[in-house]
Amino acid sequence: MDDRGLMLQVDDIHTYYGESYVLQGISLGVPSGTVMAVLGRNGMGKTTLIRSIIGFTKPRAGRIIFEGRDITPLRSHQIVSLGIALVPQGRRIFPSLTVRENLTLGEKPPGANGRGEAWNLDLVLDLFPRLKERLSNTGNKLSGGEQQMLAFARALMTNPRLLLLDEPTEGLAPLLVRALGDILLKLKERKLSILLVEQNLKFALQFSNHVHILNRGRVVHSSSPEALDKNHEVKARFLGV
Amino acid sequence: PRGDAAEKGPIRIGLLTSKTGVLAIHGTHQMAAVEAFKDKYGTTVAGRKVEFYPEDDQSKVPLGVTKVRKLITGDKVHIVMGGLFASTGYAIAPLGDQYQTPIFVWSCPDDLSQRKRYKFVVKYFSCSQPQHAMAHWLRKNKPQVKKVIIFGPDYAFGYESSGGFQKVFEDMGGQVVQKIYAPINTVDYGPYIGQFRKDAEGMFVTLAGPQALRFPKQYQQAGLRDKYVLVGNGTNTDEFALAAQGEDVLGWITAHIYGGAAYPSQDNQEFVRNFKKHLGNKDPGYYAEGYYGALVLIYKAIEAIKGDVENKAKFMEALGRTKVTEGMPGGPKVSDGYGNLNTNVYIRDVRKEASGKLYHHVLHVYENVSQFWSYRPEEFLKQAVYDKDFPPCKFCK
Amino acid sequence: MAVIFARRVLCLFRGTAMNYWLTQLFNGFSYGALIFLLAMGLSLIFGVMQVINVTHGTYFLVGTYIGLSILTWTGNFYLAILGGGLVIALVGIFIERFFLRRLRGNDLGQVLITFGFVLLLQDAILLIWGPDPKLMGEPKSISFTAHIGSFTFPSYRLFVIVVAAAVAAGLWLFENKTKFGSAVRAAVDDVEMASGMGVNVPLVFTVVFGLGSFLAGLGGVLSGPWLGLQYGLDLEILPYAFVVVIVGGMGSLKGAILASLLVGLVDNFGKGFFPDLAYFTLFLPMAVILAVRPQGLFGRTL
Amino acid sequence: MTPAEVSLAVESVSKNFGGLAAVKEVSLRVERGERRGILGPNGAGKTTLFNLIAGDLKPSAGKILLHGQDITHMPNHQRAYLGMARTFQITNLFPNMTVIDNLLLAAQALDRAKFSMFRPIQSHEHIVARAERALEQIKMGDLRDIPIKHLSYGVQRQIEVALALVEEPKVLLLDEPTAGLSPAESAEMVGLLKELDPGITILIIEHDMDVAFELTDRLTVMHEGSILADGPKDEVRNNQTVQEIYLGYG
Amino acid sequence: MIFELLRGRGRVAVAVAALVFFAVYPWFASRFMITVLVQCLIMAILAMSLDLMVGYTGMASLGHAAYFGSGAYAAAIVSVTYKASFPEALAVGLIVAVAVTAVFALVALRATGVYFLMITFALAMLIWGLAYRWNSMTGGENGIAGVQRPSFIAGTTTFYYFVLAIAAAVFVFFGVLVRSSFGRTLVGIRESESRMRTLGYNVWLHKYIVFLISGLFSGLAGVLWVFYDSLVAPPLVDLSTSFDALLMVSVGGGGTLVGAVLGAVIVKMLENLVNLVTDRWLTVVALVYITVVLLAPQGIIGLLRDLMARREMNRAALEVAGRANASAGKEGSK
Ligand SMILES: Nc1ncnc2c1ncn2[C@@H]1O[C@H](COP(=O)(O)OP(=O)(O)OP(=O)(O)O)[C@@H](O)[C@H]1O
Ligand SMILES: Nc1ncnc2c1ncn2[C@@H]1O[C@H](COP(=O)(O)OP(=O)(O)OP(=O)(O)O)[C@@H](O)[C@H]1O
Ligand SMILES: [Mg+2]
Ligand SMILES: [Mg+2]
Repeated sequence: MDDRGLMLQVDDIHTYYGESYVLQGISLGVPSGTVMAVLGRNGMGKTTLIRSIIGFTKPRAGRIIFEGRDITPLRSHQIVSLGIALVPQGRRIFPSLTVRENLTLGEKPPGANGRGEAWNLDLVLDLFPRLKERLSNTGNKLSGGEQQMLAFARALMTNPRLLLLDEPTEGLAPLLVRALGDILLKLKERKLSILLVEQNLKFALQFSNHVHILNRGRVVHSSSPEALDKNHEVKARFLGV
Repeated sequence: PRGDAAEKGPIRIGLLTSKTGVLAIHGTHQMAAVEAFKDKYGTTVAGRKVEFYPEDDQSKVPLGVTKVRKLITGDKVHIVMGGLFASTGYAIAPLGDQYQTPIFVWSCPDDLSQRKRYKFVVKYFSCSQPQHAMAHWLRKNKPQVKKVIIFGPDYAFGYESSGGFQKVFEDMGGQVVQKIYAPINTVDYGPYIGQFRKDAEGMFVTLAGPQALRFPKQYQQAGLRDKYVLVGNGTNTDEFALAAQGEDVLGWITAHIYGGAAYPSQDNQEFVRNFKKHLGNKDPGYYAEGYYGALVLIYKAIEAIKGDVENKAKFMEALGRTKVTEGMPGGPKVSDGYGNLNTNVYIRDVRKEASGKLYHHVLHVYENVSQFWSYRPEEFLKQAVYDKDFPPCKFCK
Repeated sequence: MAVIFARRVLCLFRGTAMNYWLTQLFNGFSYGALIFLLAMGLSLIFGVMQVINVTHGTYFLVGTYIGLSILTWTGNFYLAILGGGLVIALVGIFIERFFLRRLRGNDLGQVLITFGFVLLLQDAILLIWGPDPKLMGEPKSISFTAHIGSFTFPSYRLFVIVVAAAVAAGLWLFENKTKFGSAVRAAVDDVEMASGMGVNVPLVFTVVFGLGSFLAGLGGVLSGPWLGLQYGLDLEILPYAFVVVIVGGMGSLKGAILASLLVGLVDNFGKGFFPDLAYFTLFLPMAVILAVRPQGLFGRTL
Repeated sequence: MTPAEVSLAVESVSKNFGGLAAVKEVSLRVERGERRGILGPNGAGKTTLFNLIAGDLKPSAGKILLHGQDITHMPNHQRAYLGMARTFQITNLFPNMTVIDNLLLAAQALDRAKFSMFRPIQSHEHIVARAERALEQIKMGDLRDIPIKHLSYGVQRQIEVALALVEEPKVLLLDEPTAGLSPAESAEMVGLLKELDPGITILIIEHDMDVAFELTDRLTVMHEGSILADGPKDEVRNNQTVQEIYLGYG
Repeated sequence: MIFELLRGRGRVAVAVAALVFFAVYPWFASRFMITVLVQCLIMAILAMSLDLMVGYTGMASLGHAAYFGSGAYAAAIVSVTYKASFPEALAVGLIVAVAVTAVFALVALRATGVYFLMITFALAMLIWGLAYRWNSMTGGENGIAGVQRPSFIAGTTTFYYFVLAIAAAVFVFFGVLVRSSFGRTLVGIRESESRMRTLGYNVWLHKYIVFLISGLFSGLAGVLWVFYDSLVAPPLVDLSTSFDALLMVSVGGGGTLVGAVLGAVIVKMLENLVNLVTDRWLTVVALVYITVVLLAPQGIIGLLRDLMARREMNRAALEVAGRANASAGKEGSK
């Protein structure tokens, strides 16, 4: 943890896809035990931000610091082993693995900072009983929402200290969206830090401690969720609502 | 009229062989034989320089054709010599007539000097030629072997070798009771060995290339060593494989146009000495001897026409009436007028020196053997070429 | 054809028929065991990494030569088996690490480059060991001809069966007692996401490739005293391995075992009953199986 | 007014995956020009039902009629000729082709021109015109020549819908058309769909209630493979069970 | 595809240069080099037909030796055994090749991806098995020798021009085909079959048609080969021929047609010429393949395309990407 109590610190990163310049200098921090929401319209670079943190697309400049350690040069699997987990956009379930294999693939005991009870197969399945019924199905034979649950559950199984969520409510039925919100609150209690990318504004405002808005690869607004909710100009300008 | 040899430039001889692929070993032996040949006969003949153009057919018949075409059209050779498979011989022979270029087929496709003769093709021997003698020897020396199984590779070379054996063997009262042909690239012989009839006393075996290595071992492992009297083609225990074959082939009897590296004739010993210098002290076998011998014959023919190889008809004619009595490791060769040579046939068995090294011991030499054996050529040519079903297997049930 | 078949079978049932069947069954089994060692590695590399590793047959052959060299130096056959396997594992790892890895996802490129290595290794054989065929002796303890009643069989083939069974058991444990299997398949499904789940993808691929190559090398050495060492054997034996992988289903252990035995037996009995159709009898059942189950007997449907 | 014409009829259709009955005896009648919402918890069988209607799966039992014609056993490409189009929940585009090429492929799908082996697509003017129109509809003119795989997820979702629209279908199946879209883009999508020819029959799977209520007239709620409720949207919204198992205001 | 980069005059210039080169080649090449180029051209036809499947439609076949070989064998059998004329042999060769394709395609099209690759391999081995063992028909290991060219193409140079004309026609035909609506459809199938199906394409039918076209032209290559070489034997239909064809496509670059031609020329030239220079030709050829793959994983044409694209479109790319960002955002209150 660094001196400001930040679990994750993104420090002026610039990310490109080939020639196209997508993240044009982004800085933000995620304090321990908070949910940090990142909002923005389609194609603004939210996913790219997540990809940069997890190491899929390395920034060309800037640093990413996790618990005081510079993880920018590390490879994805090393970054993950430090206690970061990802729920990617579009779910990216392993189609040829069964639900059980998907879940146990990255299974890890909680690290030194782990608090409370560790997640394991039983606990995760209690959270998503739907998955229990489909344990031996392969990943490609799940409904969209089931895949989304699996992606989330799969990330929990690694007992991370930082969770990167890229549109985790996409495709979930309303009841489940609420359930997911409750889970986020529980995780927060356990001092888990969460970086949440969302299109569901209501959800993001309800469950986050702080919000950033991304526009064309830059952070254009940053405030508490309540403040954003009241700021109709910013909402209209950058979110289109 | 201006017979000035130097002006015409060198004589170019194309050499077709297999330096890569399954038969690569034969290529190395043959190239060493060429070196040995140069040591003895030099690279000038009838006052003209000789250039050799070796080509690798990668052990593939169709590629051999391509390579011969390349030798003739690209390198403009005066004569092509080579072809490892009997099939290669059949495939390249038409090119001789097509391009009006002499081809000396080093291998043994029977029909090229029998029913399917080409104007521009001569060859070294016929596949069946030594095996007629083998059958004769077996009947004469081991009359108790009456029922015999034939086992060979499934293509011309196999059919012709064993056909020759069967013809003479049955004409002399023997019986071939089973004929099995296996593809040349068979890896596991288990399925074939399992079928051998138990009521036979002997086996006639022809093995080509890699078969010579795998079959004896697997035959031995199946515990058949002492079950049958085994005779066969000289290729079974050719020197190229002999060291690797080890005790598995001890006592095997084979017939071939070469007596083996240990055969004590002066010509042979000189050849063996020269050869060893070029191939890490290894013994030459028939594959090397044949290549060497064929080159000797080609030189003789060139000398006979005073180097005028540009006159192709004359050259062909000279090749067609060669008679060489000296310098041949395999003994005298005389053209038979059908594009083939009468030759010695050696009946050898495999023995072990005190040092443990295996060698061929010659049991008997049949001299001046014709491809028609003792049959009259006109009669002989009326029958079909030896084939999978000819002679028919009268005694197979 | 059916008539010929019936006649042959009848004929075989007379006289020494029982013996014949036993011998052929045993032959088929043992040859299947040898093919299994070759094909299992190919199946792993193929099914798991989706790399069509044409070099596999050549690994097998180079393994034999290395085994022979080790045998000549040390005189220990068992050391040769292990050593041949290990050296080939290293060769495989080297090729994966520095060449195949750069081409992930480019199927054709991978095929091409593995073909390049076929030629390279073949030339290496010519350079190092020369084109002479060689034979490898097996230890006396396993080189007798065993008799049970009137049924005889070479003990060496029995030894090969035992080794193949041990390898199969080992692989089964490896697959079922570790999470390795699913890590590998995950990496094949989605390299990026697998590393995002903490899978060290490069390591996983290296291990799979190493293991597959190891099996080829080991099988190669084992084949020495049986098939001999013959330049060119690699491409002759590769189709058998392909058939096993196709029929069994790519990446499936169960499939490889079953298909190897099937190939061994079909090859044996096919050559016995229809010597003229030797290859047809091998490839026809394969085509039929594929027409019905394109993914092979135990392949995963996707 | 003539009695409303039935555009799509599903008659006690079932689909089993091994032991699982993903769709159980579902019957539906959708009238021409109707906007029908399909709701239900995750895994209720909505996408499976779409797959059955579109022909990506064959039903284990039951019958499907399109404009009165039995299409139960018709391959899906033929259904397209009868005017059926769909979008996929999990984006399914031609990733290495540009946006316009994607649209062109859709535009020629029902045209005889697709078998033309000697004329390039671009030379068939009516096809090009159709594709360009669709491009305008989703307002992506400037993304025309960008390969799909270089676009963000949300943009790809929009093209997913555009591809189905190019064919000017009579029956349109939309599987979560606004999933992954930002509120702004989502609103645009709703606008676009509302402007479609009222003669088009549309079935929409949606988890976004606002979108569902805005776009549809009637709702069908599925649960564990069966239809739980079916009726005008307000009626369904107030249905006690629907609230409990789906919406979660209990 | 490379032609698409060279617009207008550039494209014409390249085409004319190629044509002139091929036309005058026999004037300065030896007879041997002419026959080598004949080989290249025949193989280019095979490679192009394979490219249509592999590069455009995404159906990687490891069994094209079967269609090539059945055309070759059929032509050889009727012309040697039944003394048929050249047109007859050509017709029979093509018919047999298409017939074999029509049957095999039914089986092979049940699978996709690697499975497809393996099934085509298995089916091709069947044809090889027949060629190798059906002695009475195919001559077994010996093959069939002595196929004669008719007098009008008997000479090396006339035969060269004959093959050149055919290869050029095939190139033009395929070039038009892949740019046509039908060709685009094939690429769509490569990219997503299920989407094509829902759009209203009969994917199976398209694949079947492509397979037949590919089989037909592979058969044509086979027939030409027989008349070039006057011999067919089992190695012509074994795995290595299928493999060679794939090599050609990937060396040149799949999905480009020109790549297939270039690949055929490179592979055949290497096979024919390297061993004239060195005994270590295996190593040389291997190194060439390995280097090509490493430096140009999408084939040589792919590499050229990348280089050109980078040079010419460097600035443009940046611009486009910028615009993409902007429009994807469709910022503000538009
Ligand atoms: N692989 C890629 N290659 C090139 N450009 C890309 C690639 N992926 C994304 N982009 C571009 O980068 C920009 C940002 O994309 P990103 O996926 O980060 O957006 P996003 O904010 O996550 O959008 P969405 O809400 O739609 O998921 C977009 O303009 C997109 O077109
Ligand atoms: N190919 C398949 N094999 C086996 N089970 C399947 C298959 N496809 C779907 N299923 C199962 O059938 C059930 C219904 O799936 P479906 O995709 O229709 O759900 P859905 O209603 O669309 O859900 P969501 O809202 O999450 O998309 C799920 O439980 C799913 O796991
Ligand atoms: Mg995103
Ligand atoms: Mg769904």
